Amino acid sequence: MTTLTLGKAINEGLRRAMEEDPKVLVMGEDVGKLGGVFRVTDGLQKDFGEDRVIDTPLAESGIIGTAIGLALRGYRPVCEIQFDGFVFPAADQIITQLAKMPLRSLGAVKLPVVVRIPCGGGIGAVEHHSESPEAYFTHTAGLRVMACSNPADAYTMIQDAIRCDDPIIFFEPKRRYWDKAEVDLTAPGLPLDRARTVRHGDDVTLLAYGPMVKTCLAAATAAEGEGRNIEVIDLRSLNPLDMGVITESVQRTGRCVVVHEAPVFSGFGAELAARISERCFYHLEAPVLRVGGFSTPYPPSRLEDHYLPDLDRVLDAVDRAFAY
Amino acid sequence: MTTLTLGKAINEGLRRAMEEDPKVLVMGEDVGKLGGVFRVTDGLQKDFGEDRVIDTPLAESGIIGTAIGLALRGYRPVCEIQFDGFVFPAADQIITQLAKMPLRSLGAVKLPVVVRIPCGGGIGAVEHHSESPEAYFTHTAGLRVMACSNPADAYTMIQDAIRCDDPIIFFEPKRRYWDKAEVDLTAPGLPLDRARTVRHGDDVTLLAYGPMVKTCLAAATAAEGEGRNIEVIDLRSLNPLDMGVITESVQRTGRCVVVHEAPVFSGFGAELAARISERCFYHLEAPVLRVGGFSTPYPPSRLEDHYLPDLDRVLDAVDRAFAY
Amino acid sequence: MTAEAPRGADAPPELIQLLTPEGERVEHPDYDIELTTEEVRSLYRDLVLVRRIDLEAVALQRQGELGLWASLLGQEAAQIGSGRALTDADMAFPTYREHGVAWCRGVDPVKLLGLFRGVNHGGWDPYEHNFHLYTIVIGSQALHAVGYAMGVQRDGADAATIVYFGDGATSQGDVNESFIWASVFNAPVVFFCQNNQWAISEPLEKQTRIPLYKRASGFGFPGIRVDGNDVFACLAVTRKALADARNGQGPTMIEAFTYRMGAHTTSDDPTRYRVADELEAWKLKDPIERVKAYLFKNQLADQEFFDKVDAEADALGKDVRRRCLELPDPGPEALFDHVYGAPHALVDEEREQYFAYLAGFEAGAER
Amino acid sequence: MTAEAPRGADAPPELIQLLTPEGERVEHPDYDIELTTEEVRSLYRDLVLVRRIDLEAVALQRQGELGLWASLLGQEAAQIGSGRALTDADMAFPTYREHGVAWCRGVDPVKLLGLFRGVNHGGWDPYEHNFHLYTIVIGSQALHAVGYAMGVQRDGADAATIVYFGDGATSQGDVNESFIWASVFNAPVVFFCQNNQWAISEPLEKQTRIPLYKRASGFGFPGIRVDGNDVFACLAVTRKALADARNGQGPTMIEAFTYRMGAHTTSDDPTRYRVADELEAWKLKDPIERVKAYLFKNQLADQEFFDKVDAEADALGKDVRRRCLELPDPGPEALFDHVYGAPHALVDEEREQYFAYLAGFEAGAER
Ligand SMILES: Cc1ncc(C[n+]2csc(CCOP(=O)(O)OP(=O)(O)O)c2C)c(N)n1
Ligand SMILES: Cc1ncc(C[n+]2csc(CCOP(=O)(O)OP(=O)(O)O)c2C)c(N)n1
Ligand SMILES: [Mg+2]
Ligand SMILES: [Mg+2]
Repeated sequence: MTTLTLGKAINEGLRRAMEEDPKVLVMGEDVGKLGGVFRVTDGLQKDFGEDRVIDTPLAESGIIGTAIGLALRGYRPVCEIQFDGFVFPAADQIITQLAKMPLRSLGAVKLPVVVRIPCGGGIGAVEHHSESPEAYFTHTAGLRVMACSNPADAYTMIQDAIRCDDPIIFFEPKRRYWDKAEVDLTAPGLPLDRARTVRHGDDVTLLAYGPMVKTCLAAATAAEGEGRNIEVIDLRSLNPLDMGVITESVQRTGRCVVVHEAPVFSGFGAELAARISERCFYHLEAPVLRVGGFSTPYPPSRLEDHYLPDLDRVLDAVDRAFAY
Repeated sequence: MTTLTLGKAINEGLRRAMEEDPKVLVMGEDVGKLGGVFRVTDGLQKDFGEDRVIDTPLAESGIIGTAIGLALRGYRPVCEIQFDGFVFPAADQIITQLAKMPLRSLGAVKLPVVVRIPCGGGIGAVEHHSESPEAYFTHTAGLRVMACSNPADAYTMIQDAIRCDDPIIFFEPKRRYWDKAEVDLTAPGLPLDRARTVRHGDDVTLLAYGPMVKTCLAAATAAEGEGRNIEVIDLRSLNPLDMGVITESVQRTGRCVVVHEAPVFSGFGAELAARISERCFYHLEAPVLRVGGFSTPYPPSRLEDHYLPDLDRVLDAVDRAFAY
Repeated sequence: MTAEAPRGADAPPELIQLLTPEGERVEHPDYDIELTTEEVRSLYRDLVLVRRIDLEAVALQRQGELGLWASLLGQEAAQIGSGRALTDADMAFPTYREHGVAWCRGVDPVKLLGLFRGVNHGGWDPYEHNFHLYTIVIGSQALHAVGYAMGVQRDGADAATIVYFGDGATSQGDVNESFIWASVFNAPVVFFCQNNQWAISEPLEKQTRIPLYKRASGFGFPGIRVDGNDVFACLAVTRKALADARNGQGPTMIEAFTYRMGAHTTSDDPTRYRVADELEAWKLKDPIERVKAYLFKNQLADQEFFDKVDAEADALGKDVRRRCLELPDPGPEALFDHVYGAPHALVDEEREQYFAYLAGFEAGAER
Repeated sequence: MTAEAPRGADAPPELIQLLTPEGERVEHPDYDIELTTEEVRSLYRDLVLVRRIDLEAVALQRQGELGLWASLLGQEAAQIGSGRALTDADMAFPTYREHGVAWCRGVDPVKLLGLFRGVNHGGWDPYEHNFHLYTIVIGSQALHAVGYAMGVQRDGADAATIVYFGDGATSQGDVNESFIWASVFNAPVVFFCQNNQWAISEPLEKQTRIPLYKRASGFGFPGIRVDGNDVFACLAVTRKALADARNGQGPTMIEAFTYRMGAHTTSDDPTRYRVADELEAWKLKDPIERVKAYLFKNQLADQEFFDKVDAEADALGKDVRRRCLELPDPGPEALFDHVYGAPHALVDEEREQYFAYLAGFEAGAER
C-alpha cells in the first residue's frame, strides 16, 4: 500500500499503462515538460520521450482528431483536455467521429482513445474552469463515460480505460486531485462498468460520482447523528450504468437522491431519476430528488459555494425525501 | 388563411421578420442563391440582397462566431445549420460564447441570435443528416430551445424567436417540411415559452415536440378505437418548459409517455420524466415511460424505421403504462 | 512527346500541366514523368471505368436503388492520377466522392454503394486496401490523416498518407488545424484538395480570395496547383509529394484545379445557381478525352482498344448494378452491433427489449 | 531622429522597428511616424502606469485578494502602441491579458479585477469604451471581431475592429476561420497577435514552423511583424492597418514580436519549462526602458518628469488596491440575474426555490 493523492494515482496509472504497452501515448496542451497544469502527467515525457508524451498545438479539435488518426494506426492515445470548459472545440471530433467510427466501419475499426477531463468546480477558478459537461457525453452513443472519485479507483480505472478498446471520456474531479488515500498498486480494481456502494445504509440511497461522492459521504456521516442511515453509491461508470447495484439499493431504501455539480435541468441526474422512477416504481416512497447546479452558467468563484451542492443541500434533499 | 407547407411557413416568417426589422440577417451555407438545401430561405437573397442574406464559408463555428459579432453590433442574425449533424463544429461558440456572454456582461450584451436546425430522421438520408441533438442544448444554460411541429406554429414561432433578445436554438422537423396546413398570416401565436395541448384526453398524456407530435396524434387517433382517450401535448419550448400545462395534464390523466427521436439515454425525455415524476408523484398510476431512439448512432436509412418511434411503439408504451 | 507550350489559354499560369486538353504532351521542369504505353492505356482504362461506375450509380439512384449519390463526374483525372501514385503501404483518407481513388486502391465498387443505398454507413474494412471510410462531416478526416501520419512516423514505416477534401472544406477549422499539426510535426502527409469550383451552390470566392494552393505557404509547407483534369500531371505531382513525405520532407498541399461536371449530389439542382456556359467551357477540358486524343494521335492505341475498354466498362456497370440490387438489407440486430467493442450493458438491454418487442408484435400479428 | 540601422542584432530581419532597445530612433520607409514630445511622454506614462497596475494586481493575487492574474509584463508596448492607435469608434476584442489596451480605451482598471477576484465574469459594458469583454476560450473572440466588423461594414461606419490573441491561439480552428471570413468579406478588421513566444509551457515551435505573420499571406491579406517591445512601431503599424481597414482595404494581421516576462498567470511556474537566460536576454529589450532612454538622450524629458510619472504610478497602484478591496461580493441573486434577457420560468423557479431554501436555512440556524 502506498499513500497517493488522486492526481498522483492517475500519474502512476498512466505510467503503468505506458510501461505495459508501447502503443500508449499521452497528448495534450502542456502535458510534456510542464507535466500538465495539474501535474497529472508529471515526469512522463522525461521518461518516455517526446514521441510518446506529446505537447500539441493549442487546439482541442486537433488533439482529438489526430488522436483518432493515431488510434487508426494502432496507437492508444490518452488525451488531456486542460479544463472541462475547453472540451467544446473538440465536440465535433468526439461526437461525430470518435463515438461513431467503430459502428461506421462495422467493427473493423477500434478507437481506444481515452479523453481525460479534469472537471467540476470548487477551486476558485475563473470562467470555463469549473464545468461538469458529462451529460453531453453520456447522451452520445458510442462513448463510454467514467468518473473517478478517489485515488485507489483513479489508479485502476485509468488503466482499465486505456486497456478498453472503446473510446472513453474519463472525468477527474479536479478539486479532489490533492486528496490522499492508501492505494494498492498491485490489486485489480472493479470492472470498469461497475458501481461501488461506498457506504451502506437502509434509509435512503445517495447516488453520486466524481467530486460529489466525498460530499455525499460527509452528508451521510452528518445524518448519522439524526439517526438516518444513508447508503452512498459511487457510480464510477455513467455510461453504461450499473443498474443492478442501483435498483437493488433503491428498492431496499425506497428513497433516492441524485447529486451532481452540473445543472439539474437536462443533466445526467435526469436519466438516473427517470430510470429509477421506472424500475423502482412500486418501491419508491418519495420521488427521486435531484441536487445539482442551477440552470445558469457556472458563476464567478465568489458565488460557487452557493452553486455547488454541499452537505446542507444534500441533507435538505434527504429531508424532503423523507417528508413524502 | 393561406395553405402553406411547414418549410414555406418558416420562409414566410423569415420574410416578415426581415421586412419588419432591417437588422435581421439570414446567414449560413447555401442559404442565398440556392435558398438552402430545403429551400427554407428561398427567394430571400433575391429580395433582401447579399448583405442581408449571406452565403458563408463552409464552417459552422465561423457562422455562429461571426453571428455573435454581428449581434454585438446590433444585428439579429438567423443562422442556418444545414443539417442537425453539422452543429457540432459550432458547439464551442454556442455553448461557451452564445449562451454565456449575456451573463458575462451582466446584461450589457444581448445576443438575439437564432440558430435554425433542421432536425430528425425519416427522410432516408445518409449519416449525420438525421440527428436529434436537442439535449445538448437544453442542458446549456443561457439558451432557449424551441421546436416547431406544424406550419402555423412555425410561422409565428420563428418570428417570435427572432424578436426575442435571447439566443435561441430553433429546431425544425425536416421530415415535416412538406406537411401542409392552413396558416393565418395575421394572427399572433402562443407566447414562445408555452406548450399547446393539441388533443384532449383523460386517460394518458403523450408529451412530444417537433416531428413526433404528428406521430403521437396518429397514435391517439388509432387508440380511440380501443376506447383510449389520449391527450397530446406539443411542448413547443423545451427550455424553459411550460410546466403548468404539463403537470395539470399528467395529474389529471395519471399516466404519461414521453416521445422523441433522440436516444432515450440521457435524452431530453429524461428531464421530462424526472420532473414529472417529482411534480406528479401522488398522481402517477404508472411510471413516466419514454419512447425514443436507441443508445446507438443513428442507423443507416434502411434501418431507420426500426430506430424511429412510430405509432406502434408509442401505443406499446401506452399499453405498458396501463399495465401498471 | 512534344515541347509545345500549353494551349489551355485560360488556365491560370501557375497550373502544372503535362497534357493539354487537346491531348498534347507538355514538359515541366520539375514534374516530368515517363509513362510507358501500357501505363497510359491503363490510366485511360481507369478513367473510363470509374466514369462508368459513377454513371451506373447515378442511374441506380434515379431508379430508387440508392438514396443518394455524389458523382465524381469531371474529377476522374484528379482521383485516378493521385490514386495511382499511391503505394500499397500508403493510406488514403477520402471524403464521400473519391470513388476513383477507391478504385485505384482495389476497393470493390459495390462496397461504396452501401452507404448511399442506406444499408450501412460505410462498412468496408479500411485496413484491407488502406482506404479509410468515407467521411461526411466536412474536413474532419484531415486531422485523422495527420494523426495517422504521425503514427507512421513513430513506426518508422516507409509510407505516406494522403487526405482528400474539397474547396469548401478548406474553410473548416479542422482542415486548418490539420495544416498546423502536419507542419509542426513534419508529418508524412499529402493534402489533396480537389477544387471543383463549387461547394454545393457556393462558388470558390465564398471560401477564399486567393488561389487555394497558396494557403499552404502560410503554414510553412509547399502548395502546388495542378491541372486536375490532367491525369499525367496529377500522377506526377502526387508521386513527388508522396515521395517527399516518405523521405521526411513533411507535408505538401496539392490543389487539383478541376470541375464538378454534375450536380453536388443527386439531391441537388445546379441550374439554380450556375450557368450552363460554365459547364460547356469545362467540357472542353474533359479529363478522359484528352488521354484518348493523346493515345490516338500518337498511335498508342487503336479503335479496337477503345472499344474493348468501353465493353469492359459496360460489363462492369452491369455487374455493379446486379450486385447493388443484391446487397442485403441489414436486420435490426445491425442497430446494436459494433456500437461498442466490449460488452455494453445498456446496448445489450436495449437490444433485448427491442427484440422482445418485435417478437410480441409478430405474435400479435399472427393472432 | 537618426537614420541608423537597427541595433537589435538578433532581431529577425523582417521585424519593423522604429526605436531600438537602446533608445535610438530608426526610420522605416513604410511605417515612419511623427510624434510630438507630448505624445512620446504620454506613451511613456501609459507604459509605466499599466506596468504598475499589473504589478499591483500580481501583489493582490499573492495576498489572496485575487484568485488569479494574467500579467502583461513585457507586453506593454504592444498593447499601448496598438491601443493608442485606435479611434473612439473602433472596437477592440481582447483576450484576458490586454490590460494595457483596456487602459487606452479608458476602462477603469478596477473593473478588470472583478473577473480575477471572482466577483463577476467580466462585467464591464463593452459599449461604454468600445472594449469587449475578456475572452478565456482561446481564439473564440477572433470570430466575434470579424462578425462585428461585418456589421460595421453594413453600417457604412468609419470604424475598424481590432482583435487580440496570442501565438498559441493561432492554432485554433476559430482563429483560422476568422481569417477566412475576414478575407472573403474584406472585413475591416486588424488581427493583432502578441507573439510572446510561449503558450503556457509550450514554445512557439509547437504552434508553427515559420514566422507567424506569414500565416496571413496564405489567406490572402497582408501580415506584418513588428517589434512588439517598440511602442512607436506598434503604434505606427497598427495605425496604418486600422486606416486600411477603414478605407475598405480589408484585413491585416500584425504579429507583435514580444515576450512574456512573467509567468503565464499567477498559477504558473515558468522555471519548470524555460531557462533564465532567455528572460535575461529579453530584459535588454524592455519596452519601457527604451522609451525612457530615447526621452532622456534627446532631452525630451528630465528626471522630474520620470519621478512624476513614478509617483503617479504609485498613487494609481494604491488606488487600484484600495478599490479592489472594496469590490463588493455578489449576493446569490447574481447567480440568476442576466442569464436571460426575457423572463425565463426555469430560472425564476430556481431562484425562488433557492431563496426559500436560504431563508429556511437561516430560520433553522436561528433556532
Ligand atoms: C461540417 C459539415 N457542414 C456541412 C455539410 C453539408 N455539406 C455537404 S457537402 C458540402 C459542400 C462541400 O464542398 P467541397 O468541400 O467543395 O466538396 P465537394 O462536395 O465540392 O466535393 C456541404 C456544405 C457537411 N457535410 N459537413
Ligand atoms: C480553448 C482553450 N483551450 C485551452 C485553454 C487553456 N489556456 C489558457 S491560456 C493558454 C495558452 C495561451 O497561449 P497564447 O495564445 O500564446 O496566449 P498568452 O497566454 O501567451 O498571452 C491555454 C492553453 C483555454 N483558455 N482555452
Ligand atoms: Mg467543391
Ligand atoms: Mg503566448
